[in-house]
Amino acid sequence: MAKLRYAEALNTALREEMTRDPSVFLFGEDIGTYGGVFKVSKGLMEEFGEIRVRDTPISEQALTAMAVTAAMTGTRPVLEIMYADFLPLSLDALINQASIYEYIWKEQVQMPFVLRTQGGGGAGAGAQHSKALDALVAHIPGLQVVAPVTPSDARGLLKAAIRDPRPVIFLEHKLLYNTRGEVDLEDEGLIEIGKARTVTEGTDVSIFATSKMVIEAEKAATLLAADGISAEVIDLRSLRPLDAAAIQLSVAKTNHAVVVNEGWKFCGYAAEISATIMELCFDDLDAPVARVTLPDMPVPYSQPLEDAVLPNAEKIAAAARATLG
Amino acid sequence: MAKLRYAEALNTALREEMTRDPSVFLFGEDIGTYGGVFKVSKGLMEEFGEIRVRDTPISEQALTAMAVTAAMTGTRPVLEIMYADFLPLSLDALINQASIYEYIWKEQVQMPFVLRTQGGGGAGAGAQHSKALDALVAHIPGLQVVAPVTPSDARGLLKAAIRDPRPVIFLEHKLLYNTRGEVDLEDEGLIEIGKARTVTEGTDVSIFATSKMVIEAEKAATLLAADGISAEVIDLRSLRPLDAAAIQLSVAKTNHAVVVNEGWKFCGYAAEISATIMELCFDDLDAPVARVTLPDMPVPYSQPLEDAVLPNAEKIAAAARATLG
Amino acid sequence: MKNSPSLDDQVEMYRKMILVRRLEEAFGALSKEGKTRGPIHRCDGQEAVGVAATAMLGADDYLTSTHRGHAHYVGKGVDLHGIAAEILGRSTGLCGGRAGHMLVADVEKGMIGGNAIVGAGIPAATGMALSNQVLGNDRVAMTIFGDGASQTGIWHESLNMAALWKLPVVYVLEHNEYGLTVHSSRQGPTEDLSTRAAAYGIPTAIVDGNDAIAVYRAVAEMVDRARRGEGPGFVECKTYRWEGFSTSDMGGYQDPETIAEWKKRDPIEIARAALSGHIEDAKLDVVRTQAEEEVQAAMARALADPLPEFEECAYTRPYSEVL
Amino acid sequence: MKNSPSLDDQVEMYRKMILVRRLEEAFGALSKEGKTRGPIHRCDGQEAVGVAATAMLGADDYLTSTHRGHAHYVGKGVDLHGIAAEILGRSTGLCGGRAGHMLVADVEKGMIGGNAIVGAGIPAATGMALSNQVLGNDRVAMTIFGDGASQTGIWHESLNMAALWKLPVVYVLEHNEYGLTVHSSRQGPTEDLSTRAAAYGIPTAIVDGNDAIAVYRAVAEMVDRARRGEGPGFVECKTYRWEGFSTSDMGGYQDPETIAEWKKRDPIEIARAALSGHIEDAKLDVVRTQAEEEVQAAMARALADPLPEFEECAYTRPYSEVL
Ligand SMILES: Cc1ncc(C[n+]2csc(CCOP(=O)(O)OP(=O)(O)O)c2C)c(N)n1
Ligand SMILES: Cc1ncc(C[n+]2csc(CCOP(=O)(O)OP(=O)(O)O)c2C)c(N)n1
Ligand SMILES: [Mg+2]
Ligand SMILES: [Mg+2]
Repeated sequence: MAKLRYAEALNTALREEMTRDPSVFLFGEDIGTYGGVFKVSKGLMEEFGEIRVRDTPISEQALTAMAVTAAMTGTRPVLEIMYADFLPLSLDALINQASIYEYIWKEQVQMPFVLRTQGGGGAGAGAQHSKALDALVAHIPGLQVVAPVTPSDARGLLKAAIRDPRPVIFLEHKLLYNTRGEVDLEDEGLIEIGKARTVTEGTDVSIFATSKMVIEAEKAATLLAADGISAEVIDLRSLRPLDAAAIQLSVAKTNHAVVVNEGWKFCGYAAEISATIMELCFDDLDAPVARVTLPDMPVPYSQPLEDAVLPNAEKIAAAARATLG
Repeated sequence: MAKLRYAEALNTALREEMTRDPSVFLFGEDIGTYGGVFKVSKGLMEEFGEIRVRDTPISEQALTAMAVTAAMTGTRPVLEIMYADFLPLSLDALINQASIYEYIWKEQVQMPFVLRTQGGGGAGAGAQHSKALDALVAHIPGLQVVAPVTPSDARGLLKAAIRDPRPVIFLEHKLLYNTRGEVDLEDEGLIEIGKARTVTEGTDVSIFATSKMVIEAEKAATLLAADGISAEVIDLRSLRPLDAAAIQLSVAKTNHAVVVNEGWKFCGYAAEISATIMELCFDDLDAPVARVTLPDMPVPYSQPLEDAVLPNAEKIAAAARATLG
Repeated sequence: MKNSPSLDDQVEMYRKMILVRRLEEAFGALSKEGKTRGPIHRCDGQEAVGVAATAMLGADDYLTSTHRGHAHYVGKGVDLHGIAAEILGRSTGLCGGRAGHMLVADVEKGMIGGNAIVGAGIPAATGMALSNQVLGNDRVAMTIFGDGASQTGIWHESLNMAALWKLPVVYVLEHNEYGLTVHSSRQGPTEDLSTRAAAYGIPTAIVDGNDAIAVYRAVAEMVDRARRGEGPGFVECKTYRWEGFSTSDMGGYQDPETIAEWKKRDPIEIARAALSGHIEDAKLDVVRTQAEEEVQAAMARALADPLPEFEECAYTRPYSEVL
Repeated sequence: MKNSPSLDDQVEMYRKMILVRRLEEAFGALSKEGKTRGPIHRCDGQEAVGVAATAMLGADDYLTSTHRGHAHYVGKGVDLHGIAAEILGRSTGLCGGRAGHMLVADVEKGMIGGNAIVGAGIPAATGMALSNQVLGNDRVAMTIFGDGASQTGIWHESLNMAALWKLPVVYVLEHNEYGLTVHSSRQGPTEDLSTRAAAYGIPTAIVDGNDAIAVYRAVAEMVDRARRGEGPGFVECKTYRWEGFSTSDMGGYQDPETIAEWKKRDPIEIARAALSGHIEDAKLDVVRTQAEEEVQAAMARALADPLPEFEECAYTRPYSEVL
């Protein structure tokens, strides 16, 4: 099995799908000649040409709208939006266009496009380049939202997303690109959208995490283990649709739940998971579901400030302990 | 006391504040000559001139960004965005600009602007003109979000919003403009942002509702009363900041909660309220908090379809009954 | 003259303009009786733009439209009863009543679709043209939009990319002097809007939007260029909105004299005048009568059609929950 | 010549350009040593634009900037140590380390502010100009932005409104041929971008962006017009980015020969050449040395300053919860 960087795993997935299906094309800012600012599309313009791998002007609003209708008319566009912080510019196309057409037009169209972006803090990139705006896109009916953490999931979910007949918002994290993991390149490796992944099994408390927070949750589980607390870490992986069965099974076992997401708390993604757990597992819960998120404020630039606001293993462990009373 | 239409109450508030403070100005599409498509700014251009009441081109994205910086430099802009469905176009200005400056710039600036808009269904306006996108704006730190239901609250909250040193998103509802209610014009009538309003007291179940859904909740309370169920209806009124104390008090009494919001369910505003209730009132709750929302789909146009998807008194009453077991 | 419509084309445009006019009038009347739902945006007096701009397109070509799309729908060959039934929210409507009049789509006819977000049809057509370029086919995408829509930022992002990448897309501006209630002179600093397209090096033309032949010629040239891979074109059609913005418009801001002046330049009459001398009046009368009957029949049938039941169109994945 | 800078102005611009250049070099070196955080966007070779375009503004006038704002900050009179400390995330930084180098603001100096959302400074300045018009004061707002930013829709929405309402705002385009790694010829179909502003009837000028005097003259004329209530102006300054996009740029897409060509046209040398003959070399050397010392001192002080403690800047209402 090959050991790939997360960025390489994504690059592999793009190459595999572009080779398989000539209707797949990539566009976005700096993705061509330069290969993407995180080098995810490295080498693909050379390989597939300038029509199928296209550098674009800085026009996120139109680009997203164009992905929607290109997808409606025979192609499978993969659009890169450089930072999740720019998703607000994509939102009219997602909410007022992509979200509605299949239903409103009585299933006359489908929109097999993928919007890749990356969010999150920890790189000193400041308030306009460090946000996880998962809730904005997860709120939109008709979209699927995934956020892989391992290189293997990154490849498998990206391939599945490109083949899916419906829109997929594909959330990466700037601090994951250089992480490494095993990827079985012999295997097609598709991963079904809608299924969570159990990272660590445990019996005392369930920690449901997304994106890079899964890594923090794993570290938290180690911290908790030292206290004799057995934490089950679940990578939600598919933010929408949600794997409700996996959530229920886990909480039935542990009776305690912590939700971790790097977005803001109020009306954030963690709120949905918290409410859903309460609805599905009310009788199983021995304590309120805890949320660990970015506090409701901008991400500051300076290292000690940014460190103080980002959710991390210590905060997750503390929340788990508090939940256990 | 005068009996005013909701639209007239808003009009009065605008006139009062513009008279009091010359730095208040209005801009937006069709608000000048025509007086607004819902006639909220009727007569104000004649009264205050074209500099302070300005018809604009169809440019929501720039208009919102301009409101932010105009507010930073000595004026108090009140921007009308015709439909809440267009809020995605305003979102970069709200998330990446308005949300961050006061904090990031170390309190060097404040942004006293108001963005008025109206959302919601029931008028046969179709999938792009019927949404309540409360969650999108309520998610943003640094913004306050209010949604008055009565004419008196409409006037009082709009005046408070205009005087507030920080941004306020002011959510109206297309089916409220023609509703009437008592407004005490002798009184300044300011209403503090952050306080809920108890509509009906009750002891069996708490119904927390927003905007036009408060009216549906009141009707639901009547339906429930016929079954001998005593429902307490609370108008959240201030969606952010939230009146947590009012929520706690009510649930401590009733031990059952239903949240009603006209937006989508998944990652919607109701999810936040549901999660918050569970966190604050875990030991008081005898059943999971129920959510009554728009289903996760576009609002269809045809009457029977639209009727089927919108939350209403019957659905609220059914949820309350289910909660009571 | 190059790119001129044939006599047959002209008769067909004349016929379709009558279809649209009678449809608008029928809905205007129904609306006054309180028998319609939601706002309806009529295009009386502007029919030449939508009908003539689309007359040279094939069903394989794509068209995107606006909230005021009836002439565009009919021009693109969409079934009249399907349109009427959709506007009436009937289950027999083109979209089963889910869409309503602002959002009609008929994929088989390349009409995808109406759009009630001002400006949104512009990147939509541009994206379809991008798709055509990637697939290497010779389809053309067209979008018809208003003067109001020309103030949106997405207009510019779209035109820039279309020009940069030489996309096969034709932009047709239906300049009717109003964006809702605001006159175009209060929405932008210049009278002509196509100068903005010219700033991207896009070829432009300004034509009398009430003259179907003029619209046809100018647009046909741009469509040909686009189909040959020479990139986008832009046609600004000057016209005027006779009726209010929509059936819910309370009026009071349009000058009655200006309306009267424009009514003297009825596009249907102009089209008819161009035909007389070439085709007998009696024949044209038959065309007109048949068109009028077609509208009556479509409306009568649509009005008798059933409303949809929610169960037929509840919807699940990817919508995670329905009711 | 009308609107020419005085000799004093020229010396001051020369001095400020040296401040900026030395600051960029200092941060470039620190970054190589791994002592900076996040990407830093240097403007070596482009200093004339930011410094000269702002030289005729008062502290009451507003300026908005970009992610590449160091020359704009210094031009607008912001304290050098405050800038350096902010870039280093120190509590003594202009924003206490909360903002970082892309978002510096100093309200007293009218610098509000840097902006890392491409294009966002443009409506920002336009909104300030709107505020000036409503208040009836004679302040001018200016925004400096890049060729890449000129592709955003918000550029157009803003310019349209500025022209329509004759807002007192001046648009200064710092055209350095690149938007991140993509050459401007692959971002838009035309070489000049000011033609787009002209399409709104906005007066435009194209100048050598490496010649501070040329920039000053063109911009000063637009500032005067704006202040007189005659509406917006647009100046396109042609320059070039010597360094990569930011300190995290991996390079490989800029042609070394082109860079070398442009380095022969160093704006600092051009400014100095214009002064020689009017002012003794020895005096100019003193100006330079003092500027260099100022940068060294500011950097040394900033590096010794403490990082902020979170408690100093935790924040409550209207942020509903902190930690
Ligand atoms: C983004 C957006 N802003 C505002 C509106 C409200 N609105 C609907 S149509 C319209 C005017 C459009 O003018 P124009 O493009 O000239 O089209 P016309 O109505 O003249 O056909 C406005 C402002 C909207 N639907 N979408
Ligand atoms: C809306 C948005 N899209 C993309 C980016 C990423 N980005 C940052 S700077 C930049 C290039 C900007 O080019 P230009 O305006 O010419 O400024 P320059 O870097 O040349 O000074 C890009 C694409 C961003 N910050 N914001
Ligand atoms: Mg119009
Ligand atoms: Mg540039």
